[in-house]
Amino acid sequence: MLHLVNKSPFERNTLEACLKRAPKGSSILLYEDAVYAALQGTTLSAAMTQAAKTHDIYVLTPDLTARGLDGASILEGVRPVDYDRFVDLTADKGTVQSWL
Amino acid sequence: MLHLVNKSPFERNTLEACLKRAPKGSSILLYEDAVYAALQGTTLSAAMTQAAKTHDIYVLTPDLTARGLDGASILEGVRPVDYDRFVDLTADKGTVQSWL
Amino acid sequence: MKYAILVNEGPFNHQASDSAYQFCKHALQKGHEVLRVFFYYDGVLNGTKHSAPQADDRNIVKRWSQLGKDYHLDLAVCVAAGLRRGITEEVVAPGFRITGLGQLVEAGIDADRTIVFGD
Amino acid sequence: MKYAILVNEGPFNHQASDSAYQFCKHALQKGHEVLRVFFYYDGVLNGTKHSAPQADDRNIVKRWSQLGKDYHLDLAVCVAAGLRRGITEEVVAPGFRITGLGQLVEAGIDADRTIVFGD
Amino acid sequence: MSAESDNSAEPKVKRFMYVNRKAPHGTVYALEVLEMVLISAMFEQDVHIAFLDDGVFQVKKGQNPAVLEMKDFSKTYRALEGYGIEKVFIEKESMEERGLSADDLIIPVEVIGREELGALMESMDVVLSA
Amino acid sequence: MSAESDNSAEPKVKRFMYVNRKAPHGTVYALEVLEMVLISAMFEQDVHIAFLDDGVFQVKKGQNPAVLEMKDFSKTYRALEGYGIEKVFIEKESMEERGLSADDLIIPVEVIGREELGALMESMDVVLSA
Repeated sequence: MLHLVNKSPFERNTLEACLKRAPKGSSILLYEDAVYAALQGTTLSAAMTQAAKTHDIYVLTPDLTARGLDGASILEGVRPVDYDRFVDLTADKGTVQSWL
Repeated sequence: MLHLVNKSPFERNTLEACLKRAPKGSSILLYEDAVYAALQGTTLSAAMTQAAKTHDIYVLTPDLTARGLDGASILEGVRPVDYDRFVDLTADKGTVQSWL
Repeated sequence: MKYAILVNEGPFNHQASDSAYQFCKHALQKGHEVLRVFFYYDGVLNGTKHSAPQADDRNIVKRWSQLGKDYHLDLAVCVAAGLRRGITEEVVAPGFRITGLGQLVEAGIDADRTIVFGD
Repeated sequence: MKYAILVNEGPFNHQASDSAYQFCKHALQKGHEVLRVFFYYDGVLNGTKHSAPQADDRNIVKRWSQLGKDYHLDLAVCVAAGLRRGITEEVVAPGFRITGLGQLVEAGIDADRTIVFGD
Repeated sequence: MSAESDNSAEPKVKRFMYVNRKAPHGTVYALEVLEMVLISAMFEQDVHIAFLDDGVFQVKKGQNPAVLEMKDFSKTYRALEGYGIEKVFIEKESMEERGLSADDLIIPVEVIGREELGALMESMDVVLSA
Repeated sequence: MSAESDNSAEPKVKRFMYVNRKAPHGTVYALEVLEMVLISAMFEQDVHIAFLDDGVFQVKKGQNPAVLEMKDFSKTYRALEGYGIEKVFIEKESMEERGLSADDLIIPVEVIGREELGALMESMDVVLSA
């Protein structure tokens, strides 16, 4: 299963809601404002580093670029993907659930 | 000053954002989905009871009624008001700030 | 008191427009003045004449038009935000007018209180 | 893969419509099929022909129409959600059609993947 | 898993889940999800409804949005059974966090633990959320 | 406090604050607040702009929404000074929580503490937020 999260974890509870239910080993793609969750040096970085050990966490590169963030500012263990890989993930991982 | 908060504190950070900045003694009105912040017996009740000691906290009755909540389910120290009192509060408390 | 009201969200999807309406209605009934209701962001969507909700639901657009008529309210829809979202002269509902964003600032200057209803 | 796409939010106010568009474009370019793009909730607002954003901005409505034309996409606007929000036959943009909510369920049955873009 | 390569003459029956995470009335999502659920009943699919996070407030007893001139759709949840929709779940932890118990609910629903809900979600073919 | 009973011939000058709490690009609010700010400059009011919470990301350097075919309005913040808008504040705690420093910002802004920002908000006549 592929979980999609699109809101900033500083503003909304959707990423937390997803992490509470998504079984270990499932995949989570952060896109739109959720890409801020993948940043180094924030109050959430430690929790996200942990989450990346139990889940496959991806982050959408064009949404990072749009916001002035680059690969170097991203937490280790979070995998940058472009839109083509986003499409591949939806094909490869089974049912897609959006956490809205 | 009167602060307005309209989102559920379980979903968004607006009430927390307001409480972090609103000086002690200022007034906060909870309306729309923010009325859930005034409920007894939730994981936020203790924090809200504390907040009601440093700020004047009001909750909009029609928004409670719409959601199946009544005065008996509301935290002590939070003051129920109707729309007429909402209007009065905006007149009495000075500038109005909406936390969106 | 003289009020300026800013509505940030469209009808139905968010309660913001309902709350703004209830606030205006009660303020007017208490004898206060509402200098202008300004519709910005998705708020411009309150100004479409094509909204036709189910019979057992409130008609948010008509209700604004009626309140505007009853109290001679200025229901101002932002032209730039409206253009983005397809709220133009062709679709604007009775009692609403399309105007510039400066009118929001003006209302904020003239009013005793400016209140924002949003998401 | 056969995709069904659900768009929950209108143009500009939320990125949801942009993301859905980018996803569809890339999926189609990779040779996948998009069985239907269904516009529900405020998503119906993507279907207005009156949207006219500034020249230096993307035109989200026209872009959907063009993608629909290029790939023979079914751009389906929910009739009930559209009525609430003023998206009716009078204003619907080229390439979009107004239809019932059942068409979303049908698309979900026929597609390999259903993906929701929202707020 | 989904019936990707199902080319048989059997009508497809997929596992649909409607996920409700938002409070009612502050936004229209609860109402419009319900309209979607009712229509989905006509398609003879394996329909599941889940209430979690603030979505549990959607099935709170005693709602009266008429005081705000808003539509009272909460009674419609009672009609779900009549439409043959019986797989209705509410998350235990979400209720507890919000001080709700089964007695507070407008309809009887199956109370399910967080982990179990996560596993149920994983078993779906189509997940629709708002 | 507000100029409630100001009947003099002097033009009214009010203290306006535009509050930015939301990240850019995920929603349009940042862009449309900026359009509002630029227009307000024509009215010779005492304009303040505050960036706090996720709003601090609005003035992050190096934004390039063109990769998503979206409008790049971040450069417009640099024009504020030319419009005579000089009271631009960013909250220190919000930056720290998000791992940002003054070097990351597209324009020089006054870094202000949380408590001080709360007091500044209290001193306004009109607060516009989105």
